[in-house]
Amino acid sequence: MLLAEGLIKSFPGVRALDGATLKLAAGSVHALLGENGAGKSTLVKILTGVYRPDGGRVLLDGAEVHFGSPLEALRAGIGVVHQERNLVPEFSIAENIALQHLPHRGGVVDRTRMRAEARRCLGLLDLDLDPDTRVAELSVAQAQLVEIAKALSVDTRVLLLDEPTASLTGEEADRLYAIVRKLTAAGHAVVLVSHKLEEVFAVADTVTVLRDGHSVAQAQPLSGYTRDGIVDLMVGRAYASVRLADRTVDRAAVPALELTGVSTGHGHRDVSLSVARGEILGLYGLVGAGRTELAKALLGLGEITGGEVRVHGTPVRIRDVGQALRQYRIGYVPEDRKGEGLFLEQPIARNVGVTVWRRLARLGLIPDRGERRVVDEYTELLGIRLASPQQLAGQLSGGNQQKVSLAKWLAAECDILIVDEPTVGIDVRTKAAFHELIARLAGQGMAILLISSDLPEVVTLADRIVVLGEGAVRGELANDHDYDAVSQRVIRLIHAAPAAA
Amino acid sequence: MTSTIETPTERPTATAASAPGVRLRRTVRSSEFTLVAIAVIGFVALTLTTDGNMLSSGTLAAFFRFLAVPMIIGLAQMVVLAIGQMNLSVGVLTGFCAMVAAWAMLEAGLPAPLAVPGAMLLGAAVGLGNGLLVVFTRINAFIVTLATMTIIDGLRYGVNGPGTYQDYSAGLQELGQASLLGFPVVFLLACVVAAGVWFFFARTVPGRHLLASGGSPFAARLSGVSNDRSILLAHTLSGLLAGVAAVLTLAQSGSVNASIGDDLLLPSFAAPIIGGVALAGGVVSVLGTCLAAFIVRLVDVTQAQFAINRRWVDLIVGAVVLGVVLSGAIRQKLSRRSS
Amino acid sequence: TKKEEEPEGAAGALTAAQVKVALVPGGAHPYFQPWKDAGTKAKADFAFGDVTFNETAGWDQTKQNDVLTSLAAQGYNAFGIFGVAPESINSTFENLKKQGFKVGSLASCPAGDKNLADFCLSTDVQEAAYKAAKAAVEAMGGQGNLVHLTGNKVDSNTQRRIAGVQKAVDETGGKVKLLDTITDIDKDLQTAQKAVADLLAAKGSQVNAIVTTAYNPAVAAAGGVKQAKLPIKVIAIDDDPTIIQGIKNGEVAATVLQNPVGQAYVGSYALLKLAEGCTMATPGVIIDSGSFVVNAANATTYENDRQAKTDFLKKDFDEKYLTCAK
Amino acid sequence: MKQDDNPSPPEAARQAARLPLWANPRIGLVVLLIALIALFTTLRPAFLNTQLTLVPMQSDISVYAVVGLSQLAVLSLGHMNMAVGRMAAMSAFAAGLLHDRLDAPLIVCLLGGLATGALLGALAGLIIARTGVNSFVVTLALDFALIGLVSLLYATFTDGVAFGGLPAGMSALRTDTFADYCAGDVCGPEIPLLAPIALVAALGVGLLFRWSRIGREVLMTGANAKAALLSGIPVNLRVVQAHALSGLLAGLAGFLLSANNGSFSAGVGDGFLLPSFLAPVLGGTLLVGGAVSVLGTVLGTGITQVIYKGLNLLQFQVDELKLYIGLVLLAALSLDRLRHVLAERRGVPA
Ligand SMILES: Nc1ncnc2c1ncn2[C@@H]1O[C@H](COP(=O)(O)OP(=O)(O)OP(=O)(O)O)[C@@H](O)[C@H]1O
Ligand SMILES: Nc1ncnc2c1ncn2[C@@H]1O[C@H](COP(=O)(O)OP(=O)(O)OP(=O)(O)O)[C@@H](O)[C@H]1O
Ligand SMILES: [Mg+2]
Ligand SMILES: [Mg+2]
Repeated sequence: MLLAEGLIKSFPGVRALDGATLKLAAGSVHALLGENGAGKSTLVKILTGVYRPDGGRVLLDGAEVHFGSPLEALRAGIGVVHQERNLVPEFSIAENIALQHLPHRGGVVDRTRMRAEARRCLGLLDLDLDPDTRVAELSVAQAQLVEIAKALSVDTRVLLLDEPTASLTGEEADRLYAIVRKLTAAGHAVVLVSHKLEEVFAVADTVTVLRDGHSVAQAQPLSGYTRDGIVDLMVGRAYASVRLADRTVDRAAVPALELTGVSTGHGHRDVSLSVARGEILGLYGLVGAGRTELAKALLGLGEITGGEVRVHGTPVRIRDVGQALRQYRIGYVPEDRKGEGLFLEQPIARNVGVTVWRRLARLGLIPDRGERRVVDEYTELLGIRLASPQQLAGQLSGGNQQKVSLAKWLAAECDILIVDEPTVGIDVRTKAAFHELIARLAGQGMAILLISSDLPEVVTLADRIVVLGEGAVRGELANDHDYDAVSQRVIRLIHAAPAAA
Repeated sequence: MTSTIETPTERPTATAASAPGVRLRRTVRSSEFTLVAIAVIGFVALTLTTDGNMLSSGTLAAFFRFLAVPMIIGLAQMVVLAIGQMNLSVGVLTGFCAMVAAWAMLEAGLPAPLAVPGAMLLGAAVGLGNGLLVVFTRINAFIVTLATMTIIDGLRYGVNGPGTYQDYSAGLQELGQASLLGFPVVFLLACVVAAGVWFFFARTVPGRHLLASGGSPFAARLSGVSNDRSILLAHTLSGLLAGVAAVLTLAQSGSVNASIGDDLLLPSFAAPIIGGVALAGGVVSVLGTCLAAFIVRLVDVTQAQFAINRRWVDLIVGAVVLGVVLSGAIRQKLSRRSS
Repeated sequence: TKKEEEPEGAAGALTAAQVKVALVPGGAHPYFQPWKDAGTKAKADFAFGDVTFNETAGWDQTKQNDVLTSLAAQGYNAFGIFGVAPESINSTFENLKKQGFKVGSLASCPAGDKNLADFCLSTDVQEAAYKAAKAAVEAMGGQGNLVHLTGNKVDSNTQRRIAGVQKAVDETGGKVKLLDTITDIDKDLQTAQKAVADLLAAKGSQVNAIVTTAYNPAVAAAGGVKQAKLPIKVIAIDDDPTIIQGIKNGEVAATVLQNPVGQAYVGSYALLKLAEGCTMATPGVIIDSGSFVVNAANATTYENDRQAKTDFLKKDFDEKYLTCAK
Repeated sequence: MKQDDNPSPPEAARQAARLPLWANPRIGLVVLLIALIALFTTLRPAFLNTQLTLVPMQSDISVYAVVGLSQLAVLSLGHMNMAVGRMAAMSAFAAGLLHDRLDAPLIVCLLGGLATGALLGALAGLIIARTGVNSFVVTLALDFALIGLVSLLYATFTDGVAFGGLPAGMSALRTDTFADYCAGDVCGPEIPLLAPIALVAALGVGLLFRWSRIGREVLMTGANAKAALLSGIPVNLRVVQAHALSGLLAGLAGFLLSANNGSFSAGVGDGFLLPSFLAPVLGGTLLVGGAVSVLGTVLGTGITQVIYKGLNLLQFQVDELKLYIGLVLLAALSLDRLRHVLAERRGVPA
């Protein structure tokens, strides 16, 4: 039905697509896979008229098409959910959903029809949201769902989903995939970009794998592959998943970070947990459980209203991130890497160097050489793929961006690290590399508080798991790395009534 | 405009119970509400302290007559702020349109019914020119309009040098002095225009598209909205409103010269900004803008009533705005704490 | 070590044909428009090299300085200047004179009591304001309430005008009360109109006369009073066509004229003489170029008085102010 | 658009080889500057007159470069300072008052003026940091308040509008060039005494944003305030500091202009606002924050002053003058834009 052939697209300094081919058949779910930076999103954007290709052609039902704008792609029946959030925050849900084809009478918006349309689309996803709510008031997951509803609002023959489930819970994702199946049953074609291979295997029929901008597997039936086979294709060589080295944690020592009965201005009550040196504590919870807010409160960005925080046994009162970093050596890798973790418009060197300037500075001035040494050291340590340290951080692919966001804290020589959702939207290989890295850091004696909504990740990495729900600790359990057993217990904790005590 | 225009007809039952309370609280906290309160309190206070002189027909008429232009010029700035840009040329453009219209009536012998739409068209055309420059050069609108402001300033002076035009159209000037239901006609016209601008942003497709472009350009583009078209539209509309302001000036003042518009640049920003319009774009408030113009006018009149040194007035206006800024921040903090 | 100052003014005497006069107002303003023709006439009458009129200073002292040096670079060597900032214009005069140029301060004198230009030929603004206020007092029948509308408060000339009006009011011994002095409304017409409308709204019934000592307030007061149909006497300034028309129509009681023609014409003449080698008898002397009250009675004939004053000024320069070798 | 970053040597070499000369924004400005000078010199040879054109132009460039730097200091944050002119006026007032009442020497007056400017800037910064309200609004309101305050202060402390005298040595700043100072037979170049002051300011600001921690942290705050906060940068303090620097430089500009005009008066700074934006923007500093170009700002000032001077020499009337200034500016900006687009198309970051 849709055929894209030999697509080429260059950005300043990067060739994002280099002869990529995508072939879609009606009635199937087509997985588009690849590592971070392989060019998946770029391909999606070309197909939806956001970018114009430098070379290659796109055929729709055999006829060549050129999309000058997203609207033209839409008119041709191609709908999309982009990887980035693309809603107008000040508009209502209804208006966002209908924005691409506002119902109107003589130029005047027909608000009744608009709301009805929105309700229909929200209904498709079983979403009970008021269409008049402003999008700015929604949680990340809700906004993501609204965006999917928006894509469903147009009668598209081809629907492109670029990592639609990155911020969804399993349940919400299941609802989405139910609809995807309904669509394909009705003869639509769906393209699914995802790093969650379990989902891909559960939903997709065929697969295209991109590597360095070109297709290494073209529209193959997915049933022909194993998980490892796909990963090998993405990575370009036989890929052996690493076993993380065993660590022993000295529990007798004073915990590096300890919270006792902490409550915060954000509604946390009586949170107690502790992380020892060399230990990874997994902090698990559903989206919105309040883990991020807890971490931010620890760093002085939120109010701690009760309880006690101890760092290496000393009670502390942290005012701001600067103090946390310099006085207590606590680092925080935020979940929202584009908004909070990185300076997208600044060179990589500055992104990495920002935390060490104070240490490097002589008479308030920073010697270039010293900075370069630190930057080189950590970009190498983390294997960040970059053209030059002067490249803008925003030009890196997602995974490499996340590494830069982490490098900053390693360079700062923290001994307590809080990592918030480190691998959202990150490909398998990089994810494994990340896991290895985190484990290694812990092995070197760092205390790590790992916030993650990715249960397999928590089970792989953590020594102990604390489950948080609605601002309170639901329970704590030791992790024996047996996924099935541990996940059962975690889920039970989550669905248990809030601890009575 | 921000939240108050939404009048949802029905809501899911789950939220319906708390809706009126929430809405009331939201209304009370909105910046429009604060402005209404300030405007009413200020007006009443001024009436009381001047022994009711404020309510005499002459004073009221003067009050509203000179409110018309600041209102419109505030809106002219607001429409470009809606897309996160600025138009530094609104003031001189108003003067230029006024001078050209006066020239057309006096020296080219055009009748007022032709000169008036001519002035508005001229404004729109110059605005469109600003928009085209912004779109084609991709230079920041602040800088583009800074340059066009200089150009238009030259043109404005070129019409009649430093001389003053007078007696251009008896009909127009009568209109400027006329009253309807106790309100000056120019003010009522300004209100009609304001209502039109409100309708445009609240209800029409291009208006909504324009706001979407302002709120998040990339999202708008992905939804098939042409940001370039929004930019052109916003600047054209801004120019058109400057043209309207020029016509109102011609009508109410009876004489114009090349200095017309010099007093408008700062008020054009003050009104929408005090009125709660975000400089980042995507949010407009017609009511807030008009109320802010009203409040600034109150300050003017207070000054005249009590013969306060103008310099004190500047000081006070500056301090009041800083006060509003601070109180807004405090209000936000309070509301965040209470929720 | 600092280099010795070279002896200045060594430019020596020029012939008339070598003298190029630049008339530089502070910015564009109707008041200065007669300078153009007066300058041209002076050039024809006295046969000097060239005359130019440049109003691009834009009421900004830095820009005016820039304009002046640009003109000097273009070969102009005698300057009749209306300084934008009376408080710092002496520095500009000093700069120009150090380079051997002849400088006359026209239509305004530097603030303070020092004038570093060769001469200052200007309306005595305090005197003019005084005359205007007297005319107002007369128009309102010797008693009542007066309001004064004027320009930029932070301008020493405005301060002088305020003093002039105050003096006239003081002389009435309390019969006339100065109700209000409104400053800073000369920047643009609309501000002036708004201020007048608000004034009339607030105190229209109490005000008997308005004296204006700046252009935009004058136009606005004439129009505003007419629109409000109040029996207020307006004393305007200058003889812009709109104002003379107002006098003829009876909307304006009187206006106080200054003598821009005389300033430019006689000023050019004096500059020429200085360039030809004459010197000022008293360097930096301040000369009143005259001010005239015009009302309905002399609205058609005032030009004669002014011409007479101009002739008289020229004669005074020849006889009193200039010392010429020959 | 980055502040003159020197990539490491091998990369620098590689990039330089790839980079066409015209793609460098600074070179583009230099070329434009030379072209304008050549144009005006051809039209009016008097453009190269040392005493009447070049020396005064250097003084003006000195003043307005500092004005531009003052705005640049907050543009680094993505903020604006609408009160540059009035901060300058307040500084000039403080300097004048010190001289008038305490008979303070030149250097004390200068320091007093700078301190006043810095304090006002810090005040603006503090309000912005505390309330989170847009800098445009805060500084605009501050400007209004200061307009009133300046004239009220002058009315109180002087006979209306200006201080009578100048501290000793200040006139020399206006009138003298280094050519007036000789050691034996060797005299200095025809450069006004103001110029080195502006040069020091420019070098200082350049050093600050390029190499100092504070300056870089200000830039990082401008690039992404949230990320800066989460990287341990004291964001509020940096905002205050950048605004204080802006105020300080405005104060310096006020002082230089007072020296240039010959008095401390209420009118100082009236015409600062527009040039303050023009120079940095012409020089390639964006209004969004995170990157500044000091050299570009100085070049931008040079270009605007050359345009003014050239058009003045051509003796246009008011209306034509304004028309042409606007048009030349638009043309210059568009040319730069064109260069940028071409460079982008060739795949080199411009
Ligand atoms: N606007 C842009 N400017 C410059 N480079 C870009 C731009 N967009 C993408 N790139 C680069 O193009 C390459 C492909 O990016 P793309 O976003 O398509 O990868 P992806 O496969 O979607 O990765 P991810 O899984 O991380 O989303 C990357 O190297 C990226 O840095
Ligand atoms: N149901 C909801 N409705 C509205 N806002 C929500 C909801 N859930 C969470 N939020 C908001 O979304 C943000 C993310 O929640 P928070 O950071 O507290 O949770 P978290 O446990 O860190 O979630 P995550 O799993 O995404 O890290 C917060 O600002 C919170 O106020
Ligand atoms: Mg992607
Ligand atoms: Mg979170």
